[in-house]
Amino acid sequence: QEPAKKDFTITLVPGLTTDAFYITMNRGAQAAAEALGITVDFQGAEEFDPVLQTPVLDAVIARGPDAILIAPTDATQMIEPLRRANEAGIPVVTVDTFIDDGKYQDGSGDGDFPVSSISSDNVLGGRMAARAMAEDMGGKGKVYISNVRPGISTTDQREAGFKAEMSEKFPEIEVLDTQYNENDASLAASQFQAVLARNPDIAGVFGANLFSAIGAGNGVAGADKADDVTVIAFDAPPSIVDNIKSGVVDAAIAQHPAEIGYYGVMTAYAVLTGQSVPTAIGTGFTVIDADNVDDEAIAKFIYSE
Amino acid sequence: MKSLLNAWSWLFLVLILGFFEIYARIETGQTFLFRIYNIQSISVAASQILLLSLGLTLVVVAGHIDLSIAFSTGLAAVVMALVIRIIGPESGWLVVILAMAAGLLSAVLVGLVNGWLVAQLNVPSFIGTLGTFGIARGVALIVAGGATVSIRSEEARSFGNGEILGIPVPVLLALVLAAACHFLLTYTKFGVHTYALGANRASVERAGVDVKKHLVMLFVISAITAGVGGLVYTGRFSAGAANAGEPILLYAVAAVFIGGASLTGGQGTVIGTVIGAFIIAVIQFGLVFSGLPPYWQFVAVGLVIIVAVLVDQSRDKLTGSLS
Amino acid sequence: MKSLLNAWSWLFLVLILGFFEIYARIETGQTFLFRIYNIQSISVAASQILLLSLGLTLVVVAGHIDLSIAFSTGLAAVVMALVIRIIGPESGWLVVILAMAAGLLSAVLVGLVNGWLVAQLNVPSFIGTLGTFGIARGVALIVAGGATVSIRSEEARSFGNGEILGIPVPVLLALVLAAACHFLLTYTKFGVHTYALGANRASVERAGVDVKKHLVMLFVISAITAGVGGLVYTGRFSAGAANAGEPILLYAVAAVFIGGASLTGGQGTVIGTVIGAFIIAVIQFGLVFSGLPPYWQFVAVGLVIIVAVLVDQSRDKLTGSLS
Amino acid sequence: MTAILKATGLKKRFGGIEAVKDVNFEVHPGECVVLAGDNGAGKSTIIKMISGVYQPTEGTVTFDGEKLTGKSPEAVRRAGIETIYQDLALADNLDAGLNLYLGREKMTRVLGIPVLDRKSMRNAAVEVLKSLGIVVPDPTAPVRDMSGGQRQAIAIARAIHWQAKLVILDEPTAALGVPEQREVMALIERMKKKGVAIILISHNLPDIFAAADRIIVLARGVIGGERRPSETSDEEIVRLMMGATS
Amino acid sequence: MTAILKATGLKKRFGGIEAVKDVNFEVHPGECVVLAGDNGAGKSTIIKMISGVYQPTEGTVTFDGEKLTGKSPEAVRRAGIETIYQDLALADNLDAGLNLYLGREKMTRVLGIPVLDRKSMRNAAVEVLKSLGIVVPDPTAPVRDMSGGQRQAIAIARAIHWQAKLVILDEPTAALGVPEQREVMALIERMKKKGVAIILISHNLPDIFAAADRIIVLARGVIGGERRPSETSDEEIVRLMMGATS
Ligand SMILES: Nc1ncnc2c1ncn2[C@@H]1O[C@H](COP(=O)(O)OP(=O)(O)OP(=O)(O)O)[C@@H](O)[C@H]1O
Ligand SMILES: Nc1ncnc2c1ncn2[C@@H]1O[C@H](COP(=O)(O)OP(=O)(O)OP(=O)(O)O)[C@@H](O)[C@H]1O
Ligand SMILES: [Mg+2]
Ligand SMILES: [Mg+2]
Repeated sequence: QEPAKKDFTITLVPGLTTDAFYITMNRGAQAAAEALGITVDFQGAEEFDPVLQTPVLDAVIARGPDAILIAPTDATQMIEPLRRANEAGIPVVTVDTFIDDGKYQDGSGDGDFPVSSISSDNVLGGRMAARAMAEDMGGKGKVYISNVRPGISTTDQREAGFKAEMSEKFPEIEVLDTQYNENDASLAASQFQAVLARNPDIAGVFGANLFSAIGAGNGVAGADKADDVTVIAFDAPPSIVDNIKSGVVDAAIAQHPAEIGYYGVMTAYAVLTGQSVPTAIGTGFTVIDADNVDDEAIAKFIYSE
Repeated sequence: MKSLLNAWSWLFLVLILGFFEIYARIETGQTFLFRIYNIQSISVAASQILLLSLGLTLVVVAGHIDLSIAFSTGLAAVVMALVIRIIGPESGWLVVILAMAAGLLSAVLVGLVNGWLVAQLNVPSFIGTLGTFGIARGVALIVAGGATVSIRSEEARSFGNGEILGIPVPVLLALVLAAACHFLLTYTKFGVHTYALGANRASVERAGVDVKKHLVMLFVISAITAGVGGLVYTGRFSAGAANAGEPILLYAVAAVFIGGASLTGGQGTVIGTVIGAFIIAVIQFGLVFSGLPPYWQFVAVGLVIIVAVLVDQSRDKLTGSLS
Repeated sequence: MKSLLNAWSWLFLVLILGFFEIYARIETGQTFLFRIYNIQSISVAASQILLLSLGLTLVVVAGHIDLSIAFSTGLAAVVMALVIRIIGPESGWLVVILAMAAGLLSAVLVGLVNGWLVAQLNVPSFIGTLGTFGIARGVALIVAGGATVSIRSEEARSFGNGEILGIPVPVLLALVLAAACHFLLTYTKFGVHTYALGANRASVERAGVDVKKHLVMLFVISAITAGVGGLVYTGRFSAGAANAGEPILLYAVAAVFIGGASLTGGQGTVIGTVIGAFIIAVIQFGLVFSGLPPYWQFVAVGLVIIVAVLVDQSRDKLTGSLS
Repeated sequence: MTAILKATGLKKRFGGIEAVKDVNFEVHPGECVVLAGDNGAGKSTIIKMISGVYQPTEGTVTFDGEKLTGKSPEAVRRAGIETIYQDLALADNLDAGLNLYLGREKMTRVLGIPVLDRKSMRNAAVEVLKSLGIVVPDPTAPVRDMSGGQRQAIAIARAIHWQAKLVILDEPTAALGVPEQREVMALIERMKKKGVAIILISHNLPDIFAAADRIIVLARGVIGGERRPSETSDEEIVRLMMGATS
Repeated sequence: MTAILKATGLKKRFGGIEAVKDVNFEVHPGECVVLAGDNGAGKSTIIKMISGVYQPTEGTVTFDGEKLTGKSPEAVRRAGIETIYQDLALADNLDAGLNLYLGREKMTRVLGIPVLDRKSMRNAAVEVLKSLGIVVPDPTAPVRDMSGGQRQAIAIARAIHWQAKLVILDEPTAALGVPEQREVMALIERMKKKGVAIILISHNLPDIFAAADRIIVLARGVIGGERRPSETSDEEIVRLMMGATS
């Protein structure tokens, strides 16, 4: 690779293409691309799933971009498919999620080859959701998690972080069984209502993704429980923000996808131009709630549509 | 015979309701069934399934299938939300009605394409509607820019979440459409021809019915009820999502088959489908209510679906040997 | 006629390959087709679809459907991974083979239940296998504790990712099973009875064939090929996931129908299904390769599926008027 | 009297098989023309070309002065031709009444809304079948549950129930009991008297001779000969069927 | 000579309809028993109870000293009873050869592996059909594309091709051409000579009288009378069919 070359092409492979989080990440990546005068493509599968992501990745490798930014859909399962990119001489930067243990270039583990990981730690995000929830509830009561389906690493991690934080820090909060809604907001709403029918004292729901949260929020509103039940959402697309404004959702844990995309492209560019890069960059979270939702400073953390 | 069949589906629904009622009384001391809240929750969930399966019932009776409803729903939801966003919610009911018309129209377009493919080009409906499934999905996502389109319209919200005489609007809509579909299938020429088409295409063709036109109408009806499902979705959640209908597709198809329809056509009733949708909604609600751990819920839903049909089977055996 | 049908599916596959080849040469100056890497990638993706659709083809020819393959795959994948994890990967090939046997067995159990439901209890296959879909899903998740079961076994890895004579092992396996299914369907009594069953159940019944046994075998075969799909998954990704098969269910069903099968049974070939699976894999790979934006890809896939069948239709017209 | 139906140069290919080759004939009002011929001679194919189910590869059909070729079964039926097909084409899941009226259902009004009049169709079906000598034990049962002859009778009833100018019957008595066969033969006689033209396909020599004004014998897709019943014999007809040229 | 088949007290209900009520009869080797009766009399139902397709509501069937009741169609067929059903029950998507051999396919070996011998089955089918006077234009075509009579002939061929002790024929000549009808009648004669027992259902009086050793007349599910052809007349049989008690 001659360092003189400037018009690089980088492909961003999201976990799935139909999610505001990744669409916002792409916005950030495009902003960086514009600043650098390079091209960033966006190619991914329709669901967050390794079987679907692998063929897309294979085809991206065949197309031969200069670097790949990818949100691997599974820490173990995507090691093999990504190894092929590495073997083809394409530098890999993982964004949002990671492979193996997320610690690269230290000579340990099967998935040591990516040059850098730019992640927002989903486990930590889950912990922050738990903290926001506990604070709103006054540290005790019954809550449950509304999740998509088992086996999706990001939402599984949010769930794990949420449960860990609750059991470590808030022993008086009882976390009930998780309810899976298949990304069907309508089912998520009905599930909240069933949980409420069984536990009239339910005090909080953590919606681990967009549809889980708006569904649970709708269930809460339908039961006239908006004042008694705390709804915490993960991710902050405008529909969640609208729900915060209308009081259906109490708070959202916003990741910083645009930042991730921006740093991802910058990191890849640095690698391509022969500069050294840190092997791990963490991006933070912002808690959006009714108090700060209208702040100017917060607006940039709302995902694009 | 037809009324008997329905009686047995009813029976099964009553059985699972009774089961949950007894369970609830013993375990929690509460009633399951006799709470308006529970009934409303279950009905709203059932109506969202039902809206996708009503038109589908007619298509299946005619011996076809319509997979595209998964995204006719999504397309209608997205288009409605977009129109409200573009015009602005200030114009009140006018814009909402306009937006709903636009959403419905987009679904009807999908139905017309399905009808054209199946009737005119003789594409098998499974493949043809799988194709429009992809197309409607892509178009909905392109139009929406990939994400959900959130809106702020008090009118739309009240359309999706309001009540009339204590009945939630989505339930009312689903029941009105169910009654219309039932009337169509049972009391009109169109309905008889649909059954005949499912049993033997030659019979209707030689009877001089314009089968092509009939097929197009069936797919349009299917698209309309699915599209209404999308409008309800946008109203309920104040957001139009391209994948609004996709997770419900399998349940919608299941409701039709639990209701007595068959892959080979010529069988099925709207009342059966209504009961099928309620059976699914009651199980989903009841299992959460009863506190069964989540993975066991998958197992239980599977078992209940099978048992629902077994009850139907035993009817045949019983009436066969009794009467 | 049968060979002609296949010739036309081939033609369509060749057409889209030609299209992508020309496109690639013009746009990027590279070849699309004549790169081992591309061929391998496409073949592996096709083989993962194919493993779910091979047995399904037989079931569909017999006039039934099997939705449970979505989770027979997942169950086999999880069980295989669990056995390796429990015994420990040190024992090398022995444990891998044992684990694969266990995984396959778990899938066969699902197939037996399907067969029992459909053959013995007369449950319509759509409903029966939707029920076992839920049951297998729940069981796989319970067994796996909800998460994916990751393993570290060099042998399993090489089973899923290795090559023999330059052909990836999954592709080899899929082709061997395809050949076996083709043989079964074309050259054996079992195959003839499967076609006859799809056309007219009475014909085989009165010919003295044990239809119930036959149905059970069909569902077991379907579970076996789907189960092998699960084993390949665990090998490829060094992890067993309960969801392994679910996202490809629709593609697997589509491959069977693109290959010429019909909902009403009595039609379809294994060769057609193989071509169908390759058509899907080529489109998916080709569209990403050609850089089409993701949402447009949905539209394109939908269009190609429809056109694939239209090409097949025009064959009928052409041969009808020509010969 | 001019012919009501005229078939000119009819030809039909299926793939490599030429099922019908250059067939010409006419039918006059009130006349019964019998199409006789061996199995596979092309009889059903000819009548399907008349009724619009198949489009002829070559040739034309005119009816009442109008060209029928290219028209749909619906249009042909509206023009006044009723057909009973050999494969009956019943909707197995519907009852006898609905099958009889399929495409022309009777309606009634309930609260001003037009709805199907299932009961009156059912009663009419029972009546028409009775006139053919057939008693249906349960008129609400789907025709799937009926005996071979009962099904055949419904198909016949469907054709004769409407005031047609030409009735085509493809082996109408094949599955019928002896008394019912006699009813159908009597019926053909009655229709002829009313001036209805009839094309009958039959393999039953006594029936052929009893009903026919003219017998057209087909052999392997071509007309082997045409005879008036009074001028010919069983044996000659069978010889013609087997391909002897006249 | 002892009877090869004995039906005792047979009864069959469908829902509210009693299609067959207390039917008793015997068939001896080399004998042709004709079941005659009006449409819906219960003839097809009786033979389906013999061949195992239906289980009788009451009554038993014994064959060759063994009890048949409760056995599957497969077991009945293995016991030596071949049946042609009125509804033919062909696999429409298969060719004539495969239909002829369905359930008993011919196999051959290629490289030591047993595979279907489609060609030899096809050739055999062409031969058997030729012996019935039927020429199939394209033996590789699915039977769906064949004429009514060609399909009927395949169903007949399927039953007679195997060495059975009892052959049941439900209206076998219904769709056949005149020459083919004669072939089938001759065939029945040949089978009788070989000692095969035959149960024939027919609505054709000349055929009934030509083939029968005994005529059993059914009316509304019960046996209205039993006659030897030499002792009765057309008119008496028809009267019995219509329910006159003997
Ligand atoms: N759809 C079709 N495709 C191919 N061949 C056909 C088709 N329909 C009929 N044939 C062939 O055309 C020829 C004429 O068939 P047709 O049904 O007209 O005979 P038919 O005279 O009515 O005989 P039958 O008296 O047995 O009913 C037969 O050889 C038949 O196999
Ligand atoms: N599966 C069934 N369900 C209900 N009723 C039936 C069924 N099969 C036959 N029937 C009724 O039983 C009676 C006897 O029928 P069957 O078929 O035995 O008559 P058949 O003597 O063979 O008449 P045909 O000469 O017309 O063939 C008829 O009234 C028929 O409607
Ligand atoms: Mg014919
Ligand atoms: Mg009969």
